[in-house]
Amino acid sequence: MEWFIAKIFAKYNYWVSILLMMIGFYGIVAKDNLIKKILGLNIFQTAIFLYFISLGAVKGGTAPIVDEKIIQKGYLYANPLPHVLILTAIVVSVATTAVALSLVIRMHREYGTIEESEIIKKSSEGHQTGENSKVHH
Amino acid sequence: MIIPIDLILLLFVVILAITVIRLKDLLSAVILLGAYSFLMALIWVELQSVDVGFTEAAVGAGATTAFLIAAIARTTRWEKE
Amino acid sequence: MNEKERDVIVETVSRVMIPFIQLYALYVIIHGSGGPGGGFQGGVVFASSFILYVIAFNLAGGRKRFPESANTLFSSLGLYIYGGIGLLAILFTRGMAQYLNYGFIPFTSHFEENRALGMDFVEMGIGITVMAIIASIFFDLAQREEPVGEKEEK
Amino acid sequence: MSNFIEHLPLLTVVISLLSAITILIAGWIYKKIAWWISLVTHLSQFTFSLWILNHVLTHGPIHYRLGGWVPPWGIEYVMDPLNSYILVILLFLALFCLLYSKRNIEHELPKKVVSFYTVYQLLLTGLCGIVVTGDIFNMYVFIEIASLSAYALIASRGKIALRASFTYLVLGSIGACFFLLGIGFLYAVTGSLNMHDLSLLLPPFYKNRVVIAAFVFILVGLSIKMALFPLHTWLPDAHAFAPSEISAMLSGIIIEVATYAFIRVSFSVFTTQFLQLFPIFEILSWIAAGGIIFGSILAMTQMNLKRMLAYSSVANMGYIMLGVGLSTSTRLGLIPPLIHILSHALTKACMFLVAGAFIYKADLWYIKDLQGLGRKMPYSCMGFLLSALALLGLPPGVGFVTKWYLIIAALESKKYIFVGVIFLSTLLMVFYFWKVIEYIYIRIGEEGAKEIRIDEIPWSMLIPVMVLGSLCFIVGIVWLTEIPLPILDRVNSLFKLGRVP
Repeated sequence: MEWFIAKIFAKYNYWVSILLMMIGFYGIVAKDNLIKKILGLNIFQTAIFLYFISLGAVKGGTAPIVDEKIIQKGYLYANPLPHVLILTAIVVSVATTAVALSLVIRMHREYGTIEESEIIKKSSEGHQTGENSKVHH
Repeated sequence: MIIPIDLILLLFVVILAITVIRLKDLLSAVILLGAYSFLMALIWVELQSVDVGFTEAAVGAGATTAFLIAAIARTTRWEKE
Repeated sequence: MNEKERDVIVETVSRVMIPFIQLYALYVIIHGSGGPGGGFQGGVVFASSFILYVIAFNLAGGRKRFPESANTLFSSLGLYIYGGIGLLAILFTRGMAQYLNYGFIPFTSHFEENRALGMDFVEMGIGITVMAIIASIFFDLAQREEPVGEKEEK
Repeated sequence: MSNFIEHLPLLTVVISLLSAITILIAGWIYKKIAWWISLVTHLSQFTFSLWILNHVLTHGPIHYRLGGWVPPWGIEYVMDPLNSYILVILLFLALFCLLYSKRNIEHELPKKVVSFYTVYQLLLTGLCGIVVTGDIFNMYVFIEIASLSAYALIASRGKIALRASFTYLVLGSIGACFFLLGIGFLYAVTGSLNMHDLSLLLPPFYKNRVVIAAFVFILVGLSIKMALFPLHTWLPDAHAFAPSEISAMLSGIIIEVATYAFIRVSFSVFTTQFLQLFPIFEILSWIAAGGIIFGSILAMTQMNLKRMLAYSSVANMGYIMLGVGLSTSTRLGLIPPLIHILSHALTKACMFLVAGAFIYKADLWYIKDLQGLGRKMPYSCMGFLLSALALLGLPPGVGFVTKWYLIIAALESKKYIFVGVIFLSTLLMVFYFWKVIEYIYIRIGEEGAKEIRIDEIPWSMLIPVMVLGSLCFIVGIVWLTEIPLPILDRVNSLFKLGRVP
């Protein structure tokens, strides 16, 4: 039991991160709705961020802001480098979401639906008539 | 036994994530995703990264939710079976 | 989001809130190099004030307050500041210092002070760009007519 | 003067970014100026890249520290023979796609000219950034910049391209997340992100399971980006329905840059020592061989010309990865894949540009509609013929050179079955290219043919096609003279390859 707590349970951050990754991945793969896929993608990305932040955390540490009092009291700082990386990754993630949403909106205008299977059906109907190849301004 | 606060937060986060994926109403799913992001921000503050927590609260809970709601307003609210 | 009933409480509250949100955003941008926050977060907070305006009033009004031309101008202005500051370091030392080595830009006589000032300027540049781009993404997503297309993040 | 050259790797990235926003502002005032600004930027970037290649070959690698921070902490840009070679190919191809795009974009996307060139410059920023950087996280950021621009550019044609772009976006984001997770594992083990630093810190942990997991995550993530065989599903639609110059860029260089990223990570971060501990590269070469056969067979069944070329790209990525997979066990090392990156860039870009010419003139998408075009558009069809023959392996075309070196590599490492795979795929390639050539040149005046009056495409579009088509053979002859081979030998010695273990 002690082994369990020390080896498995004490690393709960990582377990939850993996769990969230799986949930997000399920959302991306199994859901038909395009917005649901985007939500799944967001969860997937935050799970990876959680992993990174857990890497930088120090037990009994404090936020990496330089302050005289904190140094005198002898606190440890959390590693700030993963934080900076994740800031950049959050920028990337919000940009991805924005591009994906604009694609979804344009697809809704073209096909009138945001379910992937219906879009595939409609676009393959266009395939046979050669409709889809034409450019629509 | 004292249960660490981040364990409770993580539990909530997992529940919220499952609910977000399972809900058929996209608008509620998006709002719950905002709550999820906010709890995530709390976890990150708890893990000593104030900066990322702040960013996630501003971006994940704020901007992304606004984008998603705007997109839902232009498309449909209900996911089909 | 275009036509809806006017809600006096929401309108009044947001009329009061918006200046404070923007002030807070500026605070976050300026204090980014010494504490939590920075250009990106401040820019997002600033843009959220426009989003609040659109939610409380209407989209057309928001677009009028922050037109597309201003959007384009601000988003490129910020990137020019960001890229230009870095290039200044190369120009002032005739190629001795590296890109983004702000210490060599002669704002003041101190190397470290120059570096801090350079970082502040870069944060401001990032803040302006992010503010403009987040706002423009929101406007494009929310607009019912012809959307302009995809915008890139910095 | 050499001081100025030190700044060039960075300037190629920065002027591209600055020109993107200059286009946005200037195009808002006067629309037509967008292309000219882009052209000036491309020309200067291309000159810079040649200069860098020359400097690297004569004076050795360039190390550039951003902001003056010393490497393990700051971001470092490193130029060595490998990435200066890739940078030259990248900017050369981008320049020709830009020349081609002037008339084509005015025709296809008249309302979006300015935003097209803005995003195009951002794409180039990302691609140059991937190539010049020496920091693994910085590479992730640039990969995402390039991919986001690519999604937007693919989607710009609307309709079915939207779906293709969305699929690419979802898969590409998953790939990027895997790459990021791999970086996270590496960081957890070593605490560093600089590639050179990582390669020094990693050796004690080679048997560590976290490091192996990191390698696998990075491999899978980048395989999605480079459309390696079982993970290629986004590629055909995205290539087929994007604007033609973007198809040419995607097929010719974007997936190759992802391959470069993989080569860089696997040889610069994990060294050959690590790769020989496990049969990773052997598995990779089998997967690549599967990709060659699969891509060739599916290309035969396609009716749509651009889709056929897209499946052919899957097969050609198989060739490149087969070369990479064999690289640790032969004396040739990385020579075959690096030659094939150049061959594929030239030939496939030329073919996509010709396919775009058919679409530009008469909206012809299907192979059966191309009847008799050999007489109506002689020069562009000549470009297609030349590049198809070169890719097939007609000596002295570029395809012949790559196949020659690949076969030598396969024989040297005693994997005789790969020789059979190469011959079989060449046979299949003959089938599907013959179909196109037959319709263009031989089947004339059959019933059911569309009666259309077509003449040649404008000069600004024809020149890139002709230049690329003729380069397919000129470059092949240059390779056969073995004059440029010392560049690739330098790459091999950089990674301690090219010796039989």
